[in-house]
Parts: sequence; structure tokens; C-alpha cells
Amino acid sequence: MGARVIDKTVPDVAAAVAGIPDGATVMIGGFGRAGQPVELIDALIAQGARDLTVVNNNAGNGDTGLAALLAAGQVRKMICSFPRQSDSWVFDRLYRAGELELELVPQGNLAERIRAAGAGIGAFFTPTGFGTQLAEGKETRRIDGRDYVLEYPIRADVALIGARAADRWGNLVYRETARNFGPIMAAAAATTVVQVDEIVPLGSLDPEGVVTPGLYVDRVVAVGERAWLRDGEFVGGVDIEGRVLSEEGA
Amino acid sequence: MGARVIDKTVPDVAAAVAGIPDGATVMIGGFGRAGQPVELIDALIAQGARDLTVVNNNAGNGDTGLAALLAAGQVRKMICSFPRQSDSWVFDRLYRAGELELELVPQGNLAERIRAAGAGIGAFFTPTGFGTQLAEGKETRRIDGRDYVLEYPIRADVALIGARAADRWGNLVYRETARNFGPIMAAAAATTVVQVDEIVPLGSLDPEGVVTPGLYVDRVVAVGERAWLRDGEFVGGVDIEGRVLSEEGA
Amino acid sequence: MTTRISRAQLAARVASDIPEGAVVNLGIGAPTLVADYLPEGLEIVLHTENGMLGMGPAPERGRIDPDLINAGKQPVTALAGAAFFHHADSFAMMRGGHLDVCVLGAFQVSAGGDLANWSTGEPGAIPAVGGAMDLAIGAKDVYVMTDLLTKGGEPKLVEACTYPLTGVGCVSRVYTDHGVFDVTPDGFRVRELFGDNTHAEIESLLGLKLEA
Amino acid sequence: MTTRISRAQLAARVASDIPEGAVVNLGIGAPTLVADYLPEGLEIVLHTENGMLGMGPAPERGRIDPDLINAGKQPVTALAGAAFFHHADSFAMMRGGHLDVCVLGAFQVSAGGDLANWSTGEPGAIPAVGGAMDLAIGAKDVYVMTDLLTKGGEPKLVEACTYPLTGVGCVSRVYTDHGVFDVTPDGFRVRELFGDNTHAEIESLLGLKLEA
Repeated sequence: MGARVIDKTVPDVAAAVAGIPDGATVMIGGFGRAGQPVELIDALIAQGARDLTVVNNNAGNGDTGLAALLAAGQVRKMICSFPRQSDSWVFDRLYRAGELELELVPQGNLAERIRAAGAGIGAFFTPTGFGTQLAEGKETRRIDGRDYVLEYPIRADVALIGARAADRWGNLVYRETARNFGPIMAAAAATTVVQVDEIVPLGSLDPEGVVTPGLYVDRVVAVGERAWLRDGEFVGGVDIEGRVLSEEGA
Repeated sequence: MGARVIDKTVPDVAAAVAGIPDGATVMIGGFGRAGQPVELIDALIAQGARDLTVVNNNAGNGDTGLAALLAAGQVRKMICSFPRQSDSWVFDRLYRAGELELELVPQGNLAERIRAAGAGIGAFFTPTGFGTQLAEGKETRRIDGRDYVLEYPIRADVALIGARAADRWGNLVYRETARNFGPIMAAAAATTVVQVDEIVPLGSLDPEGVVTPGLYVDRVVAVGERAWLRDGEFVGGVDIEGRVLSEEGA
Repeated sequence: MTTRISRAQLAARVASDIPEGAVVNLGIGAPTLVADYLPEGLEIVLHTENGMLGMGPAPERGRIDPDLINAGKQPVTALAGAAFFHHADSFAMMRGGHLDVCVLGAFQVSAGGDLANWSTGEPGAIPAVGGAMDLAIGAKDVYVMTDLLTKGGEPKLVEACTYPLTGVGCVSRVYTDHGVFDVTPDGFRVRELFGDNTHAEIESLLGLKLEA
Repeated sequence: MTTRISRAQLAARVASDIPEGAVVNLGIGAPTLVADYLPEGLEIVLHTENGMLGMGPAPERGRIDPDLINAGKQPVTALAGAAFFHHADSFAMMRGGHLDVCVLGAFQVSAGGDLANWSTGEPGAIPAVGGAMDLAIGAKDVYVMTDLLTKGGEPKLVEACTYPLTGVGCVSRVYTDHGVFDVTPDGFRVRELFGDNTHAEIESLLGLKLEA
């Protein structure tokens, strides 16, 4: 009994990623630094689940975040659209060594396949990729004079995403282009784990502006405000990776 | 030259529906009174286009709105999910007289087929309707142990929708459950016409909260505030059809 | 005579099985009664397929908001924690299996879990389906709430539906005025019989073998 | 020697063809230069596929916002009238044909409008496609911006692509350092040649017949 029976908040990132099993398919949100669930990825490294299939737009940058997860040897396969970047040396090394499988998916098909999983669509015909290597071996069909490739949903056991704020029902709002994969991954995973800057009281999010309704969310953890924000307002003073530029600190 | 080169606002509802040709497929938004573009439907009746195919969730209620368009003999075919209602006498009469074709579509398939049209999806496999009369003659497939029916996009020449506010780029915000079919119909039509309570200055809609981005919108007309609102705030005093309850008037 | 509970008692019986925190769609018509009997103090999130989660009870007269309605086009309210979304997103929630429970009416339910509730198949009748087929496949558990027999005394739990289907193998449980039945791989299984109704009596009314 | 215009001149030439009110995606890399040459005072709406319409120029140092980036992961700003959306919605805009113009780079473009710009097909190379294939089919007009020849002097306008394809029959126009070419049902047609370049010279450089 009582007035707070739905409470998806968990006390810390360790609780947020608890129970992710070896062999799980894990979607990780974010595009660049925007929306990247940095603290949850670090917690997954500490948690230690292995043999993972990871779905992300890229395959890690530098030596932190997803790259660190790869370097820790926890990932068996990447499903992504753009693994090769100037600073993707961790992925590059593992891939060349044959220690990492890769499924390369055009970015819009990746997004739509994730969306299909959440929306209960069994498969769909997309024009993207028709006639290319990435459609080799796939079923095609001409519909109304246009050529399409049949693509299937990508589902996950767990999604790790970042958002700006949540309430205890798990309703989420994002910030600017940090929204990217969050809403569709939240819907495509059996268990959705979200890190947010802050947890706000139920009723304080405008119901017109809730982007991910709480039914898609299982666990929410507050990790504190990002360095470029103060009380939800942009204050700047960082580089594109979010590193503080001046001596003021975060 | 100048600072106002994108301006999708039109002066009145006649200009908003100008040029809709005979034989057009017209999507009409709304679910009940919520989001129903009443003034645009009236303008379409005055405009007189005939032989229309209309896409709506229902097939008209009472003697106003879509029912009046049907009564005017302008509609050849309805694509909808729920034509028969206690007050659908106009549709009932025309349908029984063989003067109106009907394509009956389960509501969620209707929504997804409209969404597919806007999203460039050629066809999709949906579980809804499998094994029922409404899937007779349609291609089916078992995928991962579940049965699906192949459904195709529903496109339109014109969409008539209602929203709460727009800016001159055509960015839209809705109100509560009046959102319903608006965003997906806006994306599925070659020309999207929107009636709004008010047109607000560019930059005054929160970019996080824009539900229909302006690229989906072609014409916007302000029709004044609905009777149950005052300066955008709910004041009540109406019945479910929006008719004023007291003598105060709108 | 067998024991029959009232429509209100049946709604209360369904409500008592809905766990706290569940996301629930009550369709239109009789199942919407269930909302009135949900346990107080428990948070249960109601979905209405026209585009809302966190639906609250009807407003007072004078506070009716035509923009804020349920799937039956009746005025409702929004609770703290509510969210609005468009029709494609709303039906994606259902089709994608994100609702915990959906409660529907029925003309017939078959032993295999087929549901018939949208059309009597009468020639000349104007068809209308709405969200019935989406709801039928749109929740982890699909509960049916119905009388055991039609007014004419015909069984509504049947070996195979004779009315046009709404969905195939989709029903998980049937709440009737005589008792509650689970749909299992072996057919209907008695979960609960009201009053002093006996297994044999219900089998006899239905002309159907029921698992114990 | 033929006349060649600079990369900046080429970006300006592309920009001059973009009509007021157009919704435009400039991909990543060289085509993003076009933004710097869009006519002043004209409103042109830039789309970035990571989830924004109404993208503005880069911010000053100190005002970089890591949450506000373009498809190349560079910091940008949001203009009045901007809107944010998720990845599926963003690529639906492209796939659904709602963008007016998309500008892309190329390794090769064929006379039939095929585009190759994502992979050199070298064995052992790590593949990466990103949004290239979506962009290729994702606008009413797909413009390619490229040199006419590779650094090694090989034609980039070809009868048939030898590099792996990005899209089939998708390119409408090619802006090169030597001239502008439309893709027509009859193959490339010369739209404009820069300086005193002649039809015959360009045909000779390409080893390809061009429509006049």
C-alpha cells in the first residue's frame, strides 16, 4: 500500500546494471558524446558481463566508454553503422585480430530495425541499401516501381541509455541531439536502464513533452549534472567531449 | 530577399483548401472532437472537390464535419477502422445505398500504414489481423514463430489536420489526445494543411517539444481558439463536442 | 440454478487480479468498468490507444475537455506522470508487447484462445473493427470479461469460434459471471468457480470438456 | 590545361542552386562547406540526420554544447524554428522523401546515377557506412560534389561504378571542379562547363560520351 508503488529509480549504477548476463545483447545509446551513457558503460565494465553483442551507431572512440568495454574483452560482436573512425583504434585492433564480429548496418536501417523491434513489426521493406553489398543475400522486392530490401527487427536484452531527466515512473526527457537512439532503444529492449542528470518529482514533466513514456523504462539512476549544465541550463565552458576548458571545474 | 522567406501561413480556410482536385485522396485527422479539423472540413465542402477517397478513423458523426462532407456527395470511398457508430446515420445510409465504398482497416494497422507512407517503408509485416477476415487474400508469413500479415502504405494527396499552434515554418504542437493522427498524416500526404488555434512567432515553440516539424507542413491557417481554452489554458464549460454549456458563450 | 455474479462484481474480480505497477488497457465498453474497482492506493497505469498513458477518471461536468478523451470518446483526466503520444506510437506500444494486461469483451472465445468480438458476421451489417484486433494481440496477458452464455443461452466458451475472428490464440484468461478460466495448451482450465458452481455443471452448460 | 575551380568555389556553386525554403542535408565532410555559401537573407533549413532540423553554424569556443552536434559530431547551434527528434524519425524524413536536397561526396558516379562513396572495396579495410546509403536515396534531389578526376587522374564519372555501390540510380546532378552534369535517362548531360573547358575536352578526360 501507499502512494509510491511505482518507483523505477535505483540507488547507484551498480544496481542499474546488476544481473546483465554473459551473452546478452546490449543496446548502448548515444551519438558522439551526446546521449552516451558513460557512467552505465563504466558500471558494465565493473560488472564484468562477457560475450556481449553490442548495438551502437559506432564501435568506440579513444580509450573510454564503449572502447573501454571492447578493450576489456567483454564484447563478442558489434552491430553498428560506422565502426571505423580516426580514433577507433581499440575496435580496429580487435577486428583485425579476428576477436570481434561485425554486422554493418546502414544507419537508417539500424534505426528502423530497432524501431521495428519495439513496435512489434515482424519485418519491413526498406529502399536503403538496395543493390549494394550490404543487401547481398537479402530478400528484395519491387513495390510500386521502387526496389526494396527486407530487413528484420533488432531486439536486445538490455538497453543502456542516457537522458536529461526522469520521474519515478520512468518517463524521460532528453536534451537536443542527445535524444538520438534513446527512445527507440528503450522500446526495443527487454530491460531498459537509463542514466539521467536528475530525477524529478512525478507530475513535474509536461505530459506533452515526455519523449519516452515510462512503460519502456525499467531502471533509472541519477548520475548528476553534466559539466556543461547548471540547474538544467546550458553554461558552456567545455569541449566537444564535455571536458572542462577552464580551471573553474565542473 | 528578407527575413521572412519561409511563410506557410495562409489568410483563410478557403486559401488553405484551394486546389484540392476531384479524385484526391484526403486524410482527415482527429479522433472524436479531439484534433478534428472542423473548419477545414467545412471549407472543403464549400470548395466542392468530388470523388474523394477519405482516410479517417471513423466515417462521420451526426450531421457535421466529415458526416456533412459525406452528405454533400463528395466522397467515393472511406478508408477507416470504425465507421458504424450510434450517430453514423449519414455513412450508414450511403453505404447501404451502395453509394460509398469502404476499406475497413484495424486501427493500429491504419496508423502504421499511414506511418509507413511518411517513412518511405514499402510494406511491413504486422501481427494484427492475422487469421481474420480483414487479412483474407493478403500475404502472410511466419517469422520467429509468430504469424504476420503484409500491409502496404496508405498515402494521400492532401492531409487536413488540427493542431494547437504553429509557427510560420509550420512547426506544430498539439494538445493532449488531440495529437492522435496529426503527426503521421502530416508526413503521409503530398500536401499537408493545418488549422491551428494560433500562429506564434518563429522561435517561440520549444524545439524539444515540436511534435510535427515544419518540413511536413505546407499550409497553416489560424481559426481562433477553441471554446474550452482561453489564452492556451483550459477553462472548461463545454460538453464533449465542445458546445458551450452555460450562457456565457465562447 | 448456477451462481452468477453481477457485472460490477465481475469487474471487481478482474480488477483484483491486476498487479500493482501494471500497464493496462481496458478497451471500450464493459471492461472500462474495471477501472472503478482497481485497488485504492495502488498505482496502475491506464493506457488508452488514442494516445495516452496515465489516464485518470472522468472529470466533473463543466471540466470536460474535448481534447482529453479515451478510446470510447468519453471525457477523462490525466494523472501526474501521464504522457501523450500519436496513434502510431500508441499502437506500437500494444503491438510491441509493452502493455501488461488488456481486458476485452467477447462474443466467443475458443479453447485455443481465439477471440471473436468484432462482428456477428450477419449479412448486410456494417462492419467496424476499431482497435479490437490490435488489442487482441497487444498485451502480455489478454483477459476476456464476458457472460458465460449469451442471452439466448448459447455458450460463449466454445471449441471453435463460429463468429468472425478478432485474433488467433490470443486470449490468456476468461472472466465470466460463472467462473474464471485459463486458456492452456490443453484447452480451458477452471481457475475458479463462483458460489457453489461445480465443474460438471459448467461443462454441461458449455457442452465442453474443461481441465481441472 | 582545363579550368578547375577551387573547393570553396565549388561549394559556392552548389549553394547558388539551392532554392529558398529548401530543406537540405549536407552529409559530412566536404559538402558541409556548402553551408558557408548559402545566400544571405534566404531561409534554408538544414537537416542533420542525428536528429535536428534548423541547424545553425558552429558556436564560439566556450559555447560548445556536447549535446548539440551534427552528423559529423561537430558542435553546431540551433536556429529559431529548430526541432529535435529521434533517429528513427530523422531517417524516416530522409527515406520518406521529405528532404529537398542532399549533397554528397563520391568516389564514382555512373552514367545511370549509381553512386559509390562508402567503400574502396580494398581487401582487409574496415568497412563503415554510417548514413551514406540512407542519404543516397533520401532526398528529392541528390547532388554530388566532387573532383572530376581522382588525384591519380582517373575519371570519377564513369559508365559503371567499379567501387562498391552506395545507391542505385540515385544521383540527380554532379558538381565537379570542371563543370556541372545532370544525370538523365540518356546518361550525363553537360549543364555548365567552367572557364573555357569544352565539351570535347571533358569527354576526352572522362573517356565517356556526354549529352549536350
